[in-house]
Amino acid sequence: MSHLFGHDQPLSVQGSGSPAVSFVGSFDPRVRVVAAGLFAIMVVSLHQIEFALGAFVLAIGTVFLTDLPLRLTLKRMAAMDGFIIVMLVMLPFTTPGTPMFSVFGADASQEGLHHAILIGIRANAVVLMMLSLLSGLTPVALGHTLYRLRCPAALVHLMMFTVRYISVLHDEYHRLRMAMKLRGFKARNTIHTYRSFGYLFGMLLVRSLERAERVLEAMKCRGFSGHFPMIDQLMFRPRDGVLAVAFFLLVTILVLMDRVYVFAY
Amino acid sequence: MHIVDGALAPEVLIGGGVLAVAGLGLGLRKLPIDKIPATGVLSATFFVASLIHVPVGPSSVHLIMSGLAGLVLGWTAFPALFVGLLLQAIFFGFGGLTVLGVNTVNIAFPAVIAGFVFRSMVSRRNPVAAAVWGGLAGASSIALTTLFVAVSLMLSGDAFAPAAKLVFFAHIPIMIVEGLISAAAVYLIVKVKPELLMPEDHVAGFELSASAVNTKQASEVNNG
Amino acid sequence: MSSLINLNDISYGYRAGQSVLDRVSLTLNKEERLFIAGPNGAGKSTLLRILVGLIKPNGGEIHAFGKACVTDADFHDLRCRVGFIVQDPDDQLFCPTVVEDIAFGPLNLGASREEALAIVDEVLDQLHLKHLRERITHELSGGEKRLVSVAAVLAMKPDVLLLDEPTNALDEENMQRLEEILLELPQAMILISHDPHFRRKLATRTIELRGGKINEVAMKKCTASDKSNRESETHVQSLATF
Amino acid sequence: MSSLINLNDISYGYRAGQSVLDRVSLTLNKEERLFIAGPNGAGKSTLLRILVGLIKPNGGEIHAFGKACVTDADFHDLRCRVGFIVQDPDDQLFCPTVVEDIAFGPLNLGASREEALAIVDEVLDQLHLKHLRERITHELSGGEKRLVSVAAVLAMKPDVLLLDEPTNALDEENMQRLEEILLELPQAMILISHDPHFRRKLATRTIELRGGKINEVAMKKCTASDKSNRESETHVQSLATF
Ligand SMILES: Nc1ncnc2c1ncn2[C@@H]1O[C@H](COP(=O)(O)OP(=O)(O)OP(=O)(O)O)[C@@H](O)[C@H]1O
Ligand SMILES: Nc1ncnc2c1ncn2[C@@H]1O[C@H](COP(=O)(O)OP(=O)(O)OP(=O)(O)O)[C@@H](O)[C@H]1O
Ligand SMILES: [Mg+2]
Ligand SMILES: [Mg+2]
Repeated sequence: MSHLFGHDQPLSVQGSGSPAVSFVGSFDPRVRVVAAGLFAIMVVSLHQIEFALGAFVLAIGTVFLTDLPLRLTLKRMAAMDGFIIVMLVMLPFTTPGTPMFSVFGADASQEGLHHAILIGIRANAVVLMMLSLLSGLTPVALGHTLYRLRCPAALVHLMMFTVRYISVLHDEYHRLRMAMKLRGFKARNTIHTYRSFGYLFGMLLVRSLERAERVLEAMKCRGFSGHFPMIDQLMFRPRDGVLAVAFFLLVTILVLMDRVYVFAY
Repeated sequence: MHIVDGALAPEVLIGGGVLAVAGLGLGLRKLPIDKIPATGVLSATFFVASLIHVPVGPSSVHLIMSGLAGLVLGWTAFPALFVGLLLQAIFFGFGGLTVLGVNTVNIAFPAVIAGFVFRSMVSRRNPVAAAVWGGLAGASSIALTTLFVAVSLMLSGDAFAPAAKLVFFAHIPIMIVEGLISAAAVYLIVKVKPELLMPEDHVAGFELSASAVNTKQASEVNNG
Repeated sequence: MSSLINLNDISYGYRAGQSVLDRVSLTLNKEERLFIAGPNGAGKSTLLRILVGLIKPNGGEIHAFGKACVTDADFHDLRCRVGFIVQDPDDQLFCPTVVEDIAFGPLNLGASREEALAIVDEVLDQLHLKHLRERITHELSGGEKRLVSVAAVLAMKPDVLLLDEPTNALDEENMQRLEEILLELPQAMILISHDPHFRRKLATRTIELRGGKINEVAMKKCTASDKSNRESETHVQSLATF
Repeated sequence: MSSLINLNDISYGYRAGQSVLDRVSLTLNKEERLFIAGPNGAGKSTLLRILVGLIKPNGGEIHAFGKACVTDADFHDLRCRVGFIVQDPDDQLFCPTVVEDIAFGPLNLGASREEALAIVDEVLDQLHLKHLRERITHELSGGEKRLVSVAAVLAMKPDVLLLDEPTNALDEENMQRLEEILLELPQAMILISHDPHFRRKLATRTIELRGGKINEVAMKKCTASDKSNRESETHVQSLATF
């Protein structure tokens, strides 16, 4: 799929051969995946803007320890913010509380504004930290990682097959779409357009089911009897342990201070 | 349609997570090991659907096609759609990690429900009737999804109520478009490869009858 | 002027630093059947994709039907007049039935449903494919798919045809049908093919793309480079001895 | 006896009334490279799928390695000794990385993880593909995919190889590689190919499947049935008029 990702919008530089790994990329992916999850849970439970900002700064700091292309990462963040902006703008006006200012007769409350800003910062902190911690991790490596983290094997294998065939099917889609374009097709708001897209997707489904049948046949031809191999080279070294402990402490302290702060007032 | 990290109340996040794990468990139980390749390839197809943009009014949206996923995959739509959301969350930064459970429930449950409700009607042989029901399945699964999204927002605080309403009404054109596209897709599938929309046991029966035909034919050959 | 399409100094590379096409120029005249030969990966398909605007070249100009093509709208108009038959017919046929697939092009050009159906019947008649009208595209044989994909493009009444390896995976019989059909068509066309025999039968001119450059190949030279050449020459001689 | 595989009077149709194969018999002997030619849709791929038990024939018998194959268990054993390289390498390479994919077969045969990895290295060495070991399968080029799928099948140390159109979409260079690899292999094999050149280079025997029946084709005739065939026939006729 990294081909697709490269095709679409490359998230990180994924050269074949031996790419130079960044500082973050040099740790065991298991630690990185768990850390990203932990960070997300902790940040979501922060209540104070100050500490949420702290988490956000932490995430920005981490970005500089990776080889994420800055411009692209920013574009992604902007896309996500565009997603939630409407909700954030509405919040101050719909939350009851101390009025602060009013627009067209609608009162904006201080509490509402506070809540909106908090949500904005938390969302950005989580996504940014996740993108940096998991930078350079291929979907395949993610699968291996989840497998070693004891996710159900069926789910991991399902994910591996999905990852394997996304690029094949995306190419197929692309070729069909080009052929449509070559016959003067232009996407408009017409029934003809929607019917054509329906046919396109239906055909894609039919073709992929036939492919699935062929894949299963090929597997049987190689003696498949209900077992998938998983061969990876994940290694847990002392420095991974150090990172895990340090990260855990940092995030816990952040949350504890957040709570103490509430308590103190 | 994705909710982002940091907006929902912790109770909603946890509730969503628990429901998602339950759904995943059920879905995986219905997934024998030799169905994994087929489910994976179809899951990839639905992932590709989310990369297809169609025009709606002056703007454009990407397809979801969860109704069709429910029709084709049944309960296994749950893990299949989860995998897609997981990959999107991690590699595209869409949605987030803590809301993964909520997002999965919001998209996969409507798919499974639409699949159950409409499957028997869609697996009829008449392509036009099947297309109408398929369209309804597509539209209603999006409608349910937006409803679920609205509910998860409302549960996180009354202040979200207007936003929730806005989400619902803003998605009405998308429901219609998804319905039309699903209808056309079902029409094509019923014409080209109706097995794709057969309920499980029907497929087994289909294969059985096929082999019965084969043996019958073979014995005729022997007789003649 | 009789030139339909003009490519001027086209350069292209998929990646920075790569050079697939290097200042390629090409002219298609009226009633010509121009063949492009060349090894795998020489950039033949790329050149056709640039011609119809699916890829933007890094440099160069494209003129078609006496007009320069620059914007997307220009290329959309061009695609409505130039029929492109892609390499794999499976990629082209995506509608459930043959009649719907052939009607797709005319509908895109703004024809009404009745007009489109009339065109479908006309084209199927022209190619003697009436018996396939109601068939499901997905169940056609490879050869039938290819012929239907030609019909689908002809239904748009193009002024120029582009065919990318139309003889791939065709058996003798379907190949023969295709040759006959193409020979009867009045349109100018550009064809890509690795098959020297096919080339000899249809080409009015052949060019070779190699190392990003175009070489004009004289008709004689072209036939001399194929394998069955000696037979045919002997054949000509044997006829000559009558 | 030196015959490895024996098909006897195999008949098959996908639908009732359809007859794709009609009492087809076929023998593969030791050290043979048997080519199956024939037009599109003649049933060549179907025949191979029946041979390895993916489809049950309507009638006929299959013997392999001196044993009749009837039950699913028989065919499972047969598939462990017969390596089938399918038409589209994307269907065959379903594991995420090259090393996992090649280890898939040996692991199914009961090898331990270490043994499997040893076999992987050995096979990659044999085919000079060591540099691809850690690559992700879907990022390989078409030619590399084909070569890896050959490696994956060889890793099972099969006694017989079946190859369905292995040269499809290969360019000169990879074709050459494949030819060399196949010529060096000691195994008996059955190959399907439309490419007369490839056939001529490798075949020790060629048969043609047409209308559900098999015709033995003599070596000479085989080369005559390639693309230059039509000329040579005309040639013969023109000679005959003398
Ligand atoms: N989408 C793409 N991305 C990157 N490189 C590409 C792409 N398509 C083609 N290429 C490269 O560009 C070059 C020219 O490819 P093209 O398909 O035009 O060749 P061709 O002459 O049509 O070959 P063939 O005879 O095999 O069809 C090749 O080296 C190919 O690897
Ligand atoms: N899964 C299937 N269901 C129904 N019919 C099929 C199926 N697979 C193949 N056929 C039909 O069976 C016949 C033989 O097909 P097969 O794929 O064996 O031909 P082939 O000789 O391999 O052709 P090619 O040279 O095109 O690969 C064809 O008429 C085809 O349409
Ligand atoms: Mg090409
Ligand atoms: Mg075949």
